Amino acid sequence: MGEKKQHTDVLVIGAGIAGIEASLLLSKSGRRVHLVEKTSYTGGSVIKFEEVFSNMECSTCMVSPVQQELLQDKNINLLMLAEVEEVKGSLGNFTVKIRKKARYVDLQNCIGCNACFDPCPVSLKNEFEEGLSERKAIYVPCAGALPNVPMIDTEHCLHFKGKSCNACQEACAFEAIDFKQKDESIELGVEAIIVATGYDIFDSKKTPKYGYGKIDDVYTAMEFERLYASNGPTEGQIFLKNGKTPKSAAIIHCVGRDEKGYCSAVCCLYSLKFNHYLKSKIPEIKISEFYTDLCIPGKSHQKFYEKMKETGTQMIRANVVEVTKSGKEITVNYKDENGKKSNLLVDMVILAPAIEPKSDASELAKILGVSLDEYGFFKGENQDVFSVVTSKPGIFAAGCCQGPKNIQNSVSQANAAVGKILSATKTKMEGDITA
Amino acid sequence: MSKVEGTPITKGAIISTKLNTNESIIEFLKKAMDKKVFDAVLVPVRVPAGDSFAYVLIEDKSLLKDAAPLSPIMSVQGAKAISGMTKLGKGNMKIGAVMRPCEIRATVELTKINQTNLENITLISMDCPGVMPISDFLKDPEKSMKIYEDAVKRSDDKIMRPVCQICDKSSMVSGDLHIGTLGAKKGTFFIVSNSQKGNEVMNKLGIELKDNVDDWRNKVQDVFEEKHKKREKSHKDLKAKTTGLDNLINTFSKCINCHNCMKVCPICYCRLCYFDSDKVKHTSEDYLDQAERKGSIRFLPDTLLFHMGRMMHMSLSCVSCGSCEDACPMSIPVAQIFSMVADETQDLFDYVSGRSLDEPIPLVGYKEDELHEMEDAK
Amino acid sequence: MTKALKINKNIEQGILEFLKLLLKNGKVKGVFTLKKINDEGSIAYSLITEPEELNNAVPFYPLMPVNAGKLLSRFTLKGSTKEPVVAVVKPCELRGFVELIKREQGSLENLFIISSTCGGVYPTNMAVDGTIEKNLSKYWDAVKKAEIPAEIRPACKGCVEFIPYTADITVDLIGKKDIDKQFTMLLNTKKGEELAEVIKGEFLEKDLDKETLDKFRDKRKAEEKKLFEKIDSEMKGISGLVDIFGKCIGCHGCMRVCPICYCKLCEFESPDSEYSPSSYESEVKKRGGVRVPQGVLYYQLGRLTHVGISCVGCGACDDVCPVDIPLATIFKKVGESVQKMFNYIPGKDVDEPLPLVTFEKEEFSEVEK
Amino acid sequence: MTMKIGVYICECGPNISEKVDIDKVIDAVSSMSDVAVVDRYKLLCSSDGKKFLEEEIKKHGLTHLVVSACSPKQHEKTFMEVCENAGINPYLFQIVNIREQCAWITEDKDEATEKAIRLTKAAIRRVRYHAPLEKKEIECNTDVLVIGGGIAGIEASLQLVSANRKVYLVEKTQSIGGLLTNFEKTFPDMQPSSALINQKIQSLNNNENIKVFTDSEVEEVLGFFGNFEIKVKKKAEEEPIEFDVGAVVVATGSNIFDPKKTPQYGYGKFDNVINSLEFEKMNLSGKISLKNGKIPKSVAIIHCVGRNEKKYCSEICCMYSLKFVRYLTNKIPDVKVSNFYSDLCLPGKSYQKFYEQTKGNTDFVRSMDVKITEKDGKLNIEYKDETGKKSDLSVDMVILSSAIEPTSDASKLAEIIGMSQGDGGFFAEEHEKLGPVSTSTEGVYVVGSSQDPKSISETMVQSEAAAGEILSSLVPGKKIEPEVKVSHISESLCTGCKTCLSVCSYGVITFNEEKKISVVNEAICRGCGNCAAACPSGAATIKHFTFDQIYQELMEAVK
Repeated sequence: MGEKKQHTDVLVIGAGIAGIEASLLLSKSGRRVHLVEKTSYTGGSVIKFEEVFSNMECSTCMVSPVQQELLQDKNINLLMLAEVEEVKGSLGNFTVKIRKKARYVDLQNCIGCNACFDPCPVSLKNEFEEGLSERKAIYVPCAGALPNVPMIDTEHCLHFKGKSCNACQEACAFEAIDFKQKDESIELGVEAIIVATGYDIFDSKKTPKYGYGKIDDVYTAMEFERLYASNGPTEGQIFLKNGKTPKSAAIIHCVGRDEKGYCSAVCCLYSLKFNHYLKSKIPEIKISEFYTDLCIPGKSHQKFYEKMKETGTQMIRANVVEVTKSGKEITVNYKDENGKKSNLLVDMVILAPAIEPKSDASELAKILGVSLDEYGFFKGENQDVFSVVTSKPGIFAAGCCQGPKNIQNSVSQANAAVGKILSATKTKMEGDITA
Repeated sequence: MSKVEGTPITKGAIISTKLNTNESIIEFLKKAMDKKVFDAVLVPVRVPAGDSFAYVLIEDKSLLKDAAPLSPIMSVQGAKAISGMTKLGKGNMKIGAVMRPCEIRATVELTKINQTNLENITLISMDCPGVMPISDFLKDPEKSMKIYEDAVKRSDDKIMRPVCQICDKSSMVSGDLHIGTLGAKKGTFFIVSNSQKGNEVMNKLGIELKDNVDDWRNKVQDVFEEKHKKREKSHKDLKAKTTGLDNLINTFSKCINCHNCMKVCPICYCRLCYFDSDKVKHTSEDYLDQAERKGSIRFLPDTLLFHMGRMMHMSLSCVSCGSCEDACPMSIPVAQIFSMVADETQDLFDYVSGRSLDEPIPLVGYKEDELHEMEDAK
Repeated sequence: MTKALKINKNIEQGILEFLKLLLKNGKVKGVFTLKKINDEGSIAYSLITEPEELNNAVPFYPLMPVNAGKLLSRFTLKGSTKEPVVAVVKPCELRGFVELIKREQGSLENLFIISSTCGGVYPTNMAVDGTIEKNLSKYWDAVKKAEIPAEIRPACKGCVEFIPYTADITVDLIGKKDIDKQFTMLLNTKKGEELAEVIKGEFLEKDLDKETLDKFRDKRKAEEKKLFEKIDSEMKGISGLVDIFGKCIGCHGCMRVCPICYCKLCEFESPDSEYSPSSYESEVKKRGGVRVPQGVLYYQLGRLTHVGISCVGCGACDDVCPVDIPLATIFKKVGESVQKMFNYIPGKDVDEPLPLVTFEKEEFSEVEK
Repeated sequence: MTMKIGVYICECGPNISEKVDIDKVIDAVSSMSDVAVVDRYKLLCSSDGKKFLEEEIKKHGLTHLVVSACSPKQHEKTFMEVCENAGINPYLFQIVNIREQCAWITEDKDEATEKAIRLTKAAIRRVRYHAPLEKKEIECNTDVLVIGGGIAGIEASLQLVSANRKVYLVEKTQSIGGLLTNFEKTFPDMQPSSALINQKIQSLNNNENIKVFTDSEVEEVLGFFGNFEIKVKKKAEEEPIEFDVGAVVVATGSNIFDPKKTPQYGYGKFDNVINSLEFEKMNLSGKISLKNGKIPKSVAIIHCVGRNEKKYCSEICCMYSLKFVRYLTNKIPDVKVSNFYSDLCLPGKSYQKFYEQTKGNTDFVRSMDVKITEKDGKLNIEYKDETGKKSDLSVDMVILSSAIEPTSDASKLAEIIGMSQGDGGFFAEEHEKLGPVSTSTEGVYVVGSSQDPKSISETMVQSEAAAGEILSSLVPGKKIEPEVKVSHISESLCTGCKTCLSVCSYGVITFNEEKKISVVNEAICRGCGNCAAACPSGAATIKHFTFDQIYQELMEAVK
C-alpha cells in the first residue's frame, strides 16, 4: 500500500433508487457510505409511482424493503435535507463540504405517529403531490414516506416567523420536536463520489399547444401517477376537477421530445401503464393514445404492449396534436398518418412529458468539476452513452442524472459505479478487511 | 368420456389353448421362464391354509401349481407388492408380474412418485372380472372359490366388490402385456403388447403380434360403455347421499380411526401419515378449547379431517381398486366415495391415474398457462 | 370397607345427572364419555363441556369404538390436563391407559376416572347395522343376572379383569338387579369422594359383592379356557403360526387400535423394515418362492413381543381385523403367559414398574423362513 | 430448564395506549402457561426502552420474549438485537403488531383491545414452540468464472482482475472478442470497434490473474454461492479441467434471427439479400459490393426482421441500421439508401441526434407488408405505405436488420447452471427492476445480450454491475452468512417421492440415491417454503415456520 493515506469512505449524492442501491452495495462490501439527500425522505421519484411496468408490481412494496434496509444499515450515514456545497481533491482524496439543514424533528425520538400535523395552523400545497393536495408546515410528503419522520418547513412555520406557535411541539408525546436544531456544515473525506441525483419532468407549460395549465383535466404524467396512487391526494380515485368520473381519456406521447431533442426511453411504456391504471379503476373508459413512434425496447415490453392493446385502447399515430377546450369538452385536434385532420372529444388528457436533467444539475456539476453533455446530463467518458464514468476520475454518475432510462438500467448503473470504485481500489479493500 | 381409455391397440396375438384363463396365464409364465425371458414371476398364490391369496415371487416353477392370477380376492394390492420389492432400487432378476389392471395402474402411479423401479419388471394384466370382498370370501373359502369361478363364467359381477361392479377400466392396458379373454373365440385368448418391453418379451417367446384383435377391442368397448353408464349412475346416487358437511360427517361417523383404508391404499405412500403424526397430537388445553367452542367434540376430533385429507392427497392418483373398502371394519363405503371424487378431480386435469407413465401427476408438474391464469386473476 | 354412595335413580339418568352436576358445579371442565353423535345413532367417545350435550351421552354403552385408554393418552400426551376432566371408561380401557402412563404417554393428574364392573362390549361391526341397539335389553338383563351376554367380543367373554383397579369411582353393575331404580358408586379415592359431593345420595360403607363376582369370574374363566384351547388346536408350532397369520393383509389396523402400541412410527413401517430387491432375490433363490411384500409374520410376532407384557385383552384388534384373525385371543394367551412369568397384571397399579422386555429382530429371523 | 416467557407491551406513547387498554391485555395474558412476566413500557424502541428490556431479560432469567408493539418491519430487528445483547437467541422472540394492526385501524377501543389480546396470546402460544436458530458462516472462494469471451465477458473480467480477483474466462470459439470483432464501428460515436476491443483484450492478456480457455465449454457447475465447483471441457482434450470459484458471470451473448424463417424477404433465395451481420463483415472487409462484384447503387434496409416472430423489439436494430447508412454513404458516396421501418426506436440521449445527422442521407419509408421479389435482375420491394397504399421500389441490395435472439445453446447452459430462461428465451434476471444482473441462483450473474437485447455500452455497464455485485459480496477473508430460516427434510419421514425436487425454485434439493430420500442443501436454501407446502409426507418443514408454531398461533388467534 505504499502510497499516501487515502480515504475509503464513499459519497453518494441522491437517495433515489440508484443512490440507495449503490449505497447498500458499497456498505455490503464493507465501505462506509455517506448518502446525501436533498429532501427529507428516501426513495426519490420511484416512490411516487403506484405500480411499475411491465409486471405492474406495486412500486412502494418493491422499494420499501430496500429503504428499510438502508435506514437500518449501520455502514450508511444518511444525511437528509443536505446538499453538497464544495468538493476538493481527487480520486482517493476528495474533501467534501455538505450543508445539512435542520429538520427540527429528532429522527430517534419521533415514531411517526403524525400527531403533530393536525394542530399545525398552516396549510400549503404539497409539492410531492404536484400541488394536488395540502400539507402542513410540519409534514411528511406522503403516507408511508421513509423515514416516517416529518420535517418543519421553516419558510412557512409560524414559530420560525417569530410567532409564538408551539402547536406541534405540544402535540408530540416524545419530545421529538426540537426548534433548537441548527443547520450543520459537515466536512467529509471520501475516496470516490457517485452522483445519483435523478431527473426532472419537462415542464408541459413550455408546450402551450397541449393546453396544460390553461385547461382543467389536462394532467402531466406525474400528476396522474399521484392521482392513481393509493397514498395520493385522492387515495387512488380518478375523477375530473368537477368530481365526475372520466368516460374518455387521451394520452399524448412525446411531450417535449422535439424541444429536448431526444427520446426519453420510458414515456411510451409508462403511457401504456396509464392504460392499465385507467382501465383498472374505470373499466368502461375509452382511451386513445397519440404517438408518433412506439419505443418499447426489450424482451418483455412488447408482450406488455400487446396485453394493453387487448383492453381496446385506440392507438393513434398522429403528428401535430393540439388540445383545445370549447364549453365543457376537451378537443384533441390532430393530423393522422394519412395527413388527414381530425379531432377527438375527451374528458381527460394525460401528457407524457420528457425526462430532463435536474434543474440544479449544472450547479452540482460545477461543484464537482465534471462536465455535462449537450442536454445537461452528466457526460459519460468518450461519448459512451451509458458509461458511469464522468470526465473526472473518481466521480461516477448513475441513473437518470446520466441520461433518461428505466429503473432497471438505473440500478445497473448504480451497481456498475460500485463495481468501478471497488475494482479501481483493490489494495485498500484487503486493507479494510485486515484492519 | 365415451371411449375406453388408453392407447388403442389394433394388433396382437391370438393363442389357441385347451386351458382356462388361469392355466393359460400360468402356462404363458412357465414358457417365459423356460425361455429365460423371466427369471422369476410375481403372482397371487393361494396360502397353505387355503383361506387367502398372497403375492409370491416364484423362481421354482413347481410352486406355480397354487398360483391364481385370477384370484377371487385382492388381499394385497399388487402395486404394494411391486413397491415392496423395488422401492429401494431395481433388482437383477427379470420378473414378470401378473396383476389386475387397477393394480398395474396403481403401480404406474407409484412409479411416477419414485416408489417403484420397473426396469426389470414386465407388467402383465388381464381382462379383469373383478374380485370378491374378502369378508364374503372368508365366510367359506372353499365355497367362495366355486361361487367366484361360476360368477366369472356367467360374467356376473353381483358378488364382486362394489367398485368392481362399476369399474369401467377392467380391461385398460397400461402395463407391458395384456391377456384378453373378452370377445375371444372358444379355446383362444388374445395377447397384446403396450410397450417396447412387451414387444421384446413376445419377440423372445417367438410369438408374433400380427393377428387382428378387433373382436377383443370391440367387446372391451362394449363392456366399458355398459360399466361406464353404471358407474356414472352409481356415483350420481352416492353423491346425493354424501354431499354436504352433515352427510359427510354421518357417512364417516362410524369410523374408528384404525386407518386401515390408508394402510392398504396402494397410493398412500407416506412413511408416517400426517394423521398418525405428532402434528395431530395436541395439548389437553387445545382439545378442551375445541370442545368448549362446540359444547362437545367427538374424540379424537380429526376423524372426518383424516378422510378428507387423505382424499385430497391421493384422489388424483386413486385407481378405485376397492382395497380400502375391503379393509374397513365398519363397512364404510370408502372406495365408492373415493372413486367418485377421484373421477371428478381427475377429469378436471383430464388425467386418468395410471393411464400412462408419461403423464405427470397434476399439481406436481404444471402447465405454464395455468400460471398465466393466476396472473390474470389478480 | 370402602366409602360408597347410593343413588336412588335409574342408572342411566342418575349417572348423567351426576356428570351434569360435575360440569355445572365446576368440579370438572369436561366430561369424557361415550355419546350418540348423530341421529343414526353412531356412538363415539366425546369430550363434553356443555351440560346439555350430556343428554346424548351413553356412559356404559356396551361398545368400545376405540380403546379409551388410547384416547386418554392422546388427551394428556403433551402434558397433564390443566383443567379437571372426568372420564367414564371400561376397566380394560383404564388398564390400557395406565400401561401407557408407565410409558410416559399420558398422565392421570387432574383426571377423574369413573369406571364400572364391566359386562363386556359387542364387536364394533355390530354397531354398523344397529344390532347392538336391538340387543341392549338382552345385554342388561344378562349383566343384572351376572351372566355373560351372548355375541359380545370373544375377548370379553373370556375376560376375568372386569373390575377396575385404579378408578376413583366404581359403579357396581354386574349382578345388580335393581339398577333401573338405584345404583351404588364406590368412592375408591379421595378424588372420588370429592366428586361425589355434588350429588345427593345415601353415603355408606360398602364393598363389591365378592360372591357374585367370583361366580361370574368362574364363568368367564371357563370361556377363556375354551378360546385358548381352540387357538392351541389351530396354532401348532411355526406352521400353525404361518397358517393363522397367512391371510394377514398387512393393514396394521390391529397396531393402530391397540391401546398399548404407542410408537410414533411403528418399527414395521419404518425404513428398517424395507427389504432390498437383493434380499428378495436371495430368498427366492433359497426357497424357490417368497411372499411379497415380506414381513407379515415379522410384524405379527414383533408386535406380540412388544405388546404381550402389557396386553389388557380388550379385543380391539379382533374387531378391526378385516380377515378375522383371532388376534385378541392369541395376544391374550401369549400375553398372559408372559405376564405370569413376571406375575404382572397390566394396568393394575400406576406405580408398579414395567418388567423389562426388549425385542431383537434377529430372534425371529429364522422363524420368518 | 423451565420456560420463562416475558411479555412486554409498548404504549408507543399515546399511539397504542390511547386505543388499546393495555392493562386488560396484561390481565388476559398473565395467566397463560409459561408466562413469567408481563409488563408495559412507554416506548420500548427508545434507548431507555431497549435497556429496560435487556435488564428485564437478565433479571427474570427469561428464556423467551414477546413484544407487543409496532410493525415488525419497523422494530423486529431492534428487539432481536436486544435479545442477543441479553444473551438469548433472537429467534426465541416474537413481535406482535398491535399498533398498525390494532390501534391505528379502528376508533373502537374495545375492538382494538380485543384484537391486541388475541394477537398477543397467539404470539405467546407461538413463541413456546420457537427453537433457537444459529447463524452459520461459510468460507468463500473469491475467484470468478466468466462464461463468454465477448465484450460483456471481457469487460466483467477486466473489472474483476483489476480488483485482484482470479478470473477464469471460458470462450466457446477459438478466440475472444465476440461479435464486436465483426464491426467496423460502434454507434452512436462511430468510433472504431477494434480500438475499443483490442485495448481491452490487451489489458486482459497482460494480467496474470486471468486464465482464458478458448475452444472450451462449461460442462458442469455444482455447489453454491461462494463455493462453486466447475468442470470445463476444452475441445480436443480428453479430461475436463476442474476448478472452484465463488461466483459465475454468464455473458454468452446472442445470435441474430435467421431471416430464412421470414421467406417474404427472399433471404437465401436472392443473392443480394443479406442479413445485418453479413453486411457488417462485408463492410469490415473494406468493400461493399454485390455478388457480381459490382458496387450497389441503391440499397434498402429492412427493419424489424423477425420482430413479429420473436414478439419483442430488439432495441438496437434501428440504431445499427442508421449506422449502416453511415457505412454505405462513406464507402459509396452516390448510393441511394432507403429504410423500411414501422416505428423508430431511439431510446435515450444522443440516439436521436445520431438519427438527425443521418436521415439526410436516406429515405425513411414507414411501411408494412414488405415483400421482396426479383424483377429484371434487380430486387423489387413491394410494400404498403402508412396510408395503406401499395407501392414498390427497385434496389440493387437489401440488408435485413434481424432481431436479436438467445444463442441456440442457451437452454443447455441454463440446465447446467440452473438458471431459468424468461421472455424470449433470454436468461431471466432475479428481478426486472432491482436485480437486473443477478439470477434466482445466488452467485450466478447474467450480463449483456444473453439477458436482453442491448447495446454495447449498456452491456458494458451490466458487466461492471455484475463486477460490483461480486466484489462487494465476495470479499477476501469475509465469510458469507446463509439464511437460517431454511427448509429441513426429515430422514425418517421422507419417502423419496421427489415431489420437492420439482417445486424447488432454487435447485437446492438433491436426491440421495442410496437412502432414497431428498436432501436440502441448507447452505443455499432460501427458505421459500415451496417444498414444505408440496411435501405430502410432512417430511419437509421450514425452520421458524414449523407446523407447531403456525398451528399454535392460529389455534389461539381463532379461539
